[in-house]
Amino acid sequence: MNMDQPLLKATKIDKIFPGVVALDKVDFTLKAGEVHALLGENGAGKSTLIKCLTGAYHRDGGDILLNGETISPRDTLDAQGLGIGTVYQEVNLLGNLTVAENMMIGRQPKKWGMVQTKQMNRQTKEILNQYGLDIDVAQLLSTYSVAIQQIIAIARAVDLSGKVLILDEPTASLDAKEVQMLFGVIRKLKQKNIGIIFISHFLDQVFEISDTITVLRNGRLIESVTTVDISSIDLVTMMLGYELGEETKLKEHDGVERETLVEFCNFGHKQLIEPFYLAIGKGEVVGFAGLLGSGRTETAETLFGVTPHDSGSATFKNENINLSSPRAAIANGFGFCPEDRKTDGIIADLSVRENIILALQAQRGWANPLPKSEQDEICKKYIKALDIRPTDAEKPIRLLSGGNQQKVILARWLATNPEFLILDEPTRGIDVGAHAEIIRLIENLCEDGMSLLVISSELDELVAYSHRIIVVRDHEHIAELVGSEITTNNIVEAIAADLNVDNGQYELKGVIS
Amino acid sequence: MNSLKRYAPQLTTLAIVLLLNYLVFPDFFKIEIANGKLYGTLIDVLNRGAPVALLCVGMTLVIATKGIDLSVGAVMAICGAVAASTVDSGGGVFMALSLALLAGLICGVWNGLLVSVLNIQPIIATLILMVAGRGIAQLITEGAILTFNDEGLIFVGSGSIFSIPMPILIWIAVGIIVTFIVRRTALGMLIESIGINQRASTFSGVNARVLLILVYMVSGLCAALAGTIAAADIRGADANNAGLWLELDAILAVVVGGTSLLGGRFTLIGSLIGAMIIQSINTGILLSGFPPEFNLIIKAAIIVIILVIQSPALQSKYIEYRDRREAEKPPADKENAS
Amino acid sequence: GFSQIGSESGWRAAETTITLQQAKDRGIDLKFADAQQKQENQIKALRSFIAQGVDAIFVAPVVATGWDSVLKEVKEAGIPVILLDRTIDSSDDLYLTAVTSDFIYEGSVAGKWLVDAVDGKECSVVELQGTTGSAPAIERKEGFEQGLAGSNVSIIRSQTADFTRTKGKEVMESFLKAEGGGKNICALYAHNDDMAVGAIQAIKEAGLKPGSDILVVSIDAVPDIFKAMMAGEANATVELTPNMAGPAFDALDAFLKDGTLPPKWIQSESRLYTKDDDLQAIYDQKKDLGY
Amino acid sequence: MMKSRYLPLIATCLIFVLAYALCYWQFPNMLSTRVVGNLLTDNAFLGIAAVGMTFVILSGGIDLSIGSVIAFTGVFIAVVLKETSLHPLVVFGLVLVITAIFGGIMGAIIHYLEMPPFVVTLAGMFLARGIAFVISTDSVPVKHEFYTFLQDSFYRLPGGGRITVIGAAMLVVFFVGIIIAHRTRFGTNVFALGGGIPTSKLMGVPVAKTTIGIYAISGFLAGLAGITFSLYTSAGYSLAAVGVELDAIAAVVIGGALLTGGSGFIAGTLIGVLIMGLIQTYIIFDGTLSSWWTKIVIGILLFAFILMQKGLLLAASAQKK
Ligand SMILES: Nc1ncnc2c1ncn2[C@@H]1O[C@H](COP(=O)(O)OP(=O)(O)OP(=O)(O)O)[C@@H](O)[C@H]1O
Ligand SMILES: Nc1ncnc2c1ncn2[C@@H]1O[C@H](COP(=O)(O)OP(=O)(O)OP(=O)(O)O)[C@@H](O)[C@H]1O
Ligand SMILES: [Mg+2]
Ligand SMILES: [Mg+2]
Repeated sequence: MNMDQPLLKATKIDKIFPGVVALDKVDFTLKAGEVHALLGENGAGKSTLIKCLTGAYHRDGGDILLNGETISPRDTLDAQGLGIGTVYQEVNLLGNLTVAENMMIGRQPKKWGMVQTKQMNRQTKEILNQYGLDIDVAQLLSTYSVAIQQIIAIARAVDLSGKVLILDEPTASLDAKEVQMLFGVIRKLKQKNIGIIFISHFLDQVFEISDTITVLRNGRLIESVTTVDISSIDLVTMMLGYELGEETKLKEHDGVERETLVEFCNFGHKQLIEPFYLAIGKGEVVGFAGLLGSGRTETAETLFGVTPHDSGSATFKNENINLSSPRAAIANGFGFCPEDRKTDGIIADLSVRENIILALQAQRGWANPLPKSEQDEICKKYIKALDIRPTDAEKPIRLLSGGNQQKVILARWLATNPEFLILDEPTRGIDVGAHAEIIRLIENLCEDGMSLLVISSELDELVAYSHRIIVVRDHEHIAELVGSEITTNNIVEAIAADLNVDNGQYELKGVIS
Repeated sequence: MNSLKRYAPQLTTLAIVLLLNYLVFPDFFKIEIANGKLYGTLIDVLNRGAPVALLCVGMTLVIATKGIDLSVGAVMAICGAVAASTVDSGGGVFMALSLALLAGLICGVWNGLLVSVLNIQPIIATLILMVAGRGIAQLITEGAILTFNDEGLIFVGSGSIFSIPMPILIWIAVGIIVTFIVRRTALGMLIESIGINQRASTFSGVNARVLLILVYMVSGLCAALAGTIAAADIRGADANNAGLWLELDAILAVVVGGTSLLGGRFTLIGSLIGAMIIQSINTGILLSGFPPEFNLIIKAAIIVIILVIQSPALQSKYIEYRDRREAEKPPADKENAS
Repeated sequence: GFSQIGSESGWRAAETTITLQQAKDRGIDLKFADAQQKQENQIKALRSFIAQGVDAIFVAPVVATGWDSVLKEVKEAGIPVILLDRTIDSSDDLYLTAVTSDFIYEGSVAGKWLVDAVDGKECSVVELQGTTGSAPAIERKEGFEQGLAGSNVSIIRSQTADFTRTKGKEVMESFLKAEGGGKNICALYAHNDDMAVGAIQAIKEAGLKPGSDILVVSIDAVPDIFKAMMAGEANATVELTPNMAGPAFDALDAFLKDGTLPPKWIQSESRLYTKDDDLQAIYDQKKDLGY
Repeated sequence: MMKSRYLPLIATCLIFVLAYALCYWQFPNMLSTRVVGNLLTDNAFLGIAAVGMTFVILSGGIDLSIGSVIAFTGVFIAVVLKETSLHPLVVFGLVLVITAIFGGIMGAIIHYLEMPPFVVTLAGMFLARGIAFVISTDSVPVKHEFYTFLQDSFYRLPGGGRITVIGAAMLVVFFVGIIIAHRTRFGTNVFALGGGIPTSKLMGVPVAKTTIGIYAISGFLAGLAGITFSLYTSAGYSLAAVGVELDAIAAVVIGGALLTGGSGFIAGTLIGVLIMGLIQTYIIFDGTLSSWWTKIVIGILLFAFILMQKGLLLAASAQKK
């Protein structure tokens, strides 16, 4: 085999969806032992390209060569057989199977036709141990958090990839520690001469791990460059097609006394979160930081009445309020943009318009429909403000790219004009351009007097807009940082404090360098 | 125009089935006025299709929420029995109608509570009433056919206004009213959102519990109307047979009408067309003069054909094919131009 | 123990009522099991009766076949069995006796009546069959055809209406349309009265006179058909008596007392009623039997 | 440690034992070996068909055709045995092949034409019964010494109860079903489909093969249930087994499976079938219910079982807290 020959070569890939040309004659080349980053805005066609490569979609044109031989995977099973392992953007595992079954499905060890469950569980455990995950693999997958599922999906794909590993936004729900661990795995695979396609909106990660970068825009190939040859500014310009204005500047922490809007006293839930005290002022942004599984999402869900609190009470503008269900919370001017958009956020078959107005309409009651003109106006406003693409509000939301779906959910809550908005990982899967937009939006919202509680694993982002940061660990609020204390370093220290693990593991590769 | 396009598969199917009927029975489209009433096979289709059409209306909403209502046939029997026994014991037609509707409403609330509050899977929740309901109906009539002679109630089944038989008027009116309510308010969208993703809908503040009860109530009401019509039609409440297996016809009609059993997007008009397709098949079989042993095979064959025509897989293949042809055209034009 | 088919019609309800009534009058403790039209449930019921140790078993079999093994078990348990209303295909040492009518005979009575009524004229008959595959539907059809044999009367259309009024009406409507608005039809034969009652309404709604424009003959003799006959809308019905239990209990008593073996088949009467009978009296007598 | 996954199964078992105890308390006769033997024999065909239904429901589908397939099988066997001199075993083999193919075709239509199982199998239901009608509307008795032999071979329990061939066959089918569902790759694939077909596709589950396989199994087992039924009644009758599909669905769901697919147990279905049988037996033992009260009481008992199940599950999850 010729060593210079590319491992995977795709030429002139076309993919047309009704009304959208998702890929327009895209060329892509992956060498063995290379980490190839695939970049582009939301909806640029990244996920579509890899789905065409793995046979999840039938491409409308173009050729794919693996090791110089034409391949045409009919389905993902075919691709797996060819040694292509993939992690798709939305975690695509089965919650109703055990972790081990998810890991080994289709290749379970068997003896006389019978699956050897013990052996399967042991193998899975061994594999996951390499990722620092020590969990009960005989439990159903759905009992674990998105982040853990993400790691399992990665482990599975790595295990399947004899030649090529494709990772579509694998780091979107991981925190710094897991990201480093993943990169460790990727480096090992590189040495084994496996080609890796890596999609991410985190440019720092891209610069850290990738050798080559390919940029897509509007379904077209813009350029392929080696990573060392490009600066992040140029890269962003290449992705967006225009220059991104001023990077979001760090907020000067004002120290203004704010009147308290909501106050939670001794609020908690027996299994999910230790009782805590939390007061949020009008126009204040409170950030929640913590590691995976630390209980941030649980806190948010308790606040919003998804899992009603079983201790403590809450006041809103000094009046006692009932938070026993999402409806009750919404009635009190709350809003909640959940973390897992696939299961908790989007209503897949409804149009973008309907998804945007859903919460507002539910609030008004069914008998009081929002006039169509008003609906259109709201949609137009948010599609523009959040740069949702495509701009056709009548498209079912499931046809949108992941990042754009996230924006629609955000729009849903902004449309209700809540006084207190909880955002759980609001920027997950959102591209640099929109990222900046959203951070600006958050700032504007709180200037307009909306109070925000933001959960995010991106510490620099939290640092950028939070007035106050609560650090959560082991389902307990352990620290609070105010004003000038808010720096990534302090957060990391708070998280790691009196954890007697070697500190190196928790080192963060933070800000864009 | 747009909506015509939307119902194209259903309308095509209906046309094909009607054409088949015409082939086996050339007088199929003949309509005249006899006894001050429209009279003809086509009218029979509309008239006999009334119970299924009515059931369809409620069933569509239930299916849109990812549910299913197997109890409608039994509810029909209950409500027919209630109406009959009301007039039998001296109540007037209005009394009979209101009590029947009330009975239907109660049945619907019961189903709704089981599904939404007790969280029992719809198919089983409604299976309970499907089994017990017929018993309740028989309890009311004591197993016999409860006949009556109340002109008012009979009018509901076989009377006519402006020469149009009452059942036709009723189902069309119910269809229009429910469509109007559902589409002119936000009800339709909220129901769909529950059916597609109940969890996300609740997160957005949709009151899934109340809406679920509501759709089962509508289904109960529709079944009550259907049951009353069925009883009025034969001037007697036949607790044993009224609405027997009609739930399957109704579900079939909903699916043929283009609403997915997986919940979500629904179309009432499609379902009503579906009901007429099913009834046309039934009537056509009766007209054809084949021996009855073949009824089921004919029905099965036609359903398979319909479903193949409407198959989403084949449709998307067709669309792909059409798009590709269209996509290929412009370059050809360009070549011509250059 | 009494294993009843179910309660699919008014006639069946009347049979149940009368059987229970008879048992009560005779001071017998009767265990009643409704099989919901399913043979498997009847077999289950029989097995349970054995397990409970009843003294005798009545069965109204859903279908003629498939009783051998369970009846063998019953026999081994030493319990006498009496069949009501329908016979079965098993060897006759498995049961004490069968109290039934003869569906074929009923059909032929109806057929002969029609032949006499039209008196040699040509006559096209439409037939409403019972549930496809059920024994009465098959045999009443066969019997009727025997009754017509050699006459000018012929069946032009035959379709199932499931023994129900609704279907009777619906199917008759389409018969009327298919046969030139009913002009070609001279008589209607229905396998049971319920379908006939439904069909009569259809005929009236089509602007014809049932009973004169179209003759109506059916089977069962339920009260409602007498009403129709009094109104001149139906012409004849053949009785299927719901009192199968009376003779059955008589036979059983005799057997249990001194071992008298009854004949293997006790045929119940299949009487023909026409307008010449005292319809009102029969109606009054029947109307409270739970039809 | 007890896995929470098995809770529904445990709850169902508990309820069954509880209910049986209640029945015994009211009618001491209910605990005789006769009743136990009958429970197995009488529900054998339902049980066998319900195993197939469990596979279908686990995969998120539904099969409405099984009742009709049972009827078709019975008629087919009876008529073939009457008209030819083939040995019953040969005919059994033949009919099983036919029903498995019939199921497989339905599976193929469901998969390739992306049509809802409910409707496809509804058409299958009409078709199978229609064919049975066309073969023979009469009920056809089977008189073959092999049948007598099978019917007469049973294991006699002390107390007069019998474990018949068909009762034993049901237990075997359940055993094999449990192995296939929980112990083979195919079984895992079935659960995977129930978890979501698009996701399964992306994970490389052979969706087409599995779907066709599932419905073929269901058809095959419906055929086997038909054979059982024909042994049970020594006859073939085109109106037999009407509505068995609903009983089977109820049994599967009472057994703890979710109709949305992806979760459930074959063993649970066995308990579900026995619970359905118990309800029947209880009503017959009672023997005072009129036709209509029979239906109402069945409904009430069904409701009570489901309620108890819910209650137990709720109590168990509260306990965990
Ligand atoms: N099944 C589909 N039908 C129609 N249009 C689709 C479909 N899937 C994707 N699209 C469209 O194709 C385009 C490319 O989508 P894709 O998911 O590949 O974007 P992406 O680059 O992965 O974006 P993101 O960063 O947000 O994940 C988008 O405009 C999207 O709306
Ligand atoms: N590494 C782990 N090992 C075992 N269990 C874990 C682990 N990480 C998370 N969990 C469990 O998963 C549950 C949900 O975690 P989840 O990730 O939703 O929490 P979180 O703080 O909201 O994190 P994030 O929002 O970053 O995903 C936690 O209650 C925890 O018990
Ligand atoms: Mg993407
Ligand atoms: Mg979280």
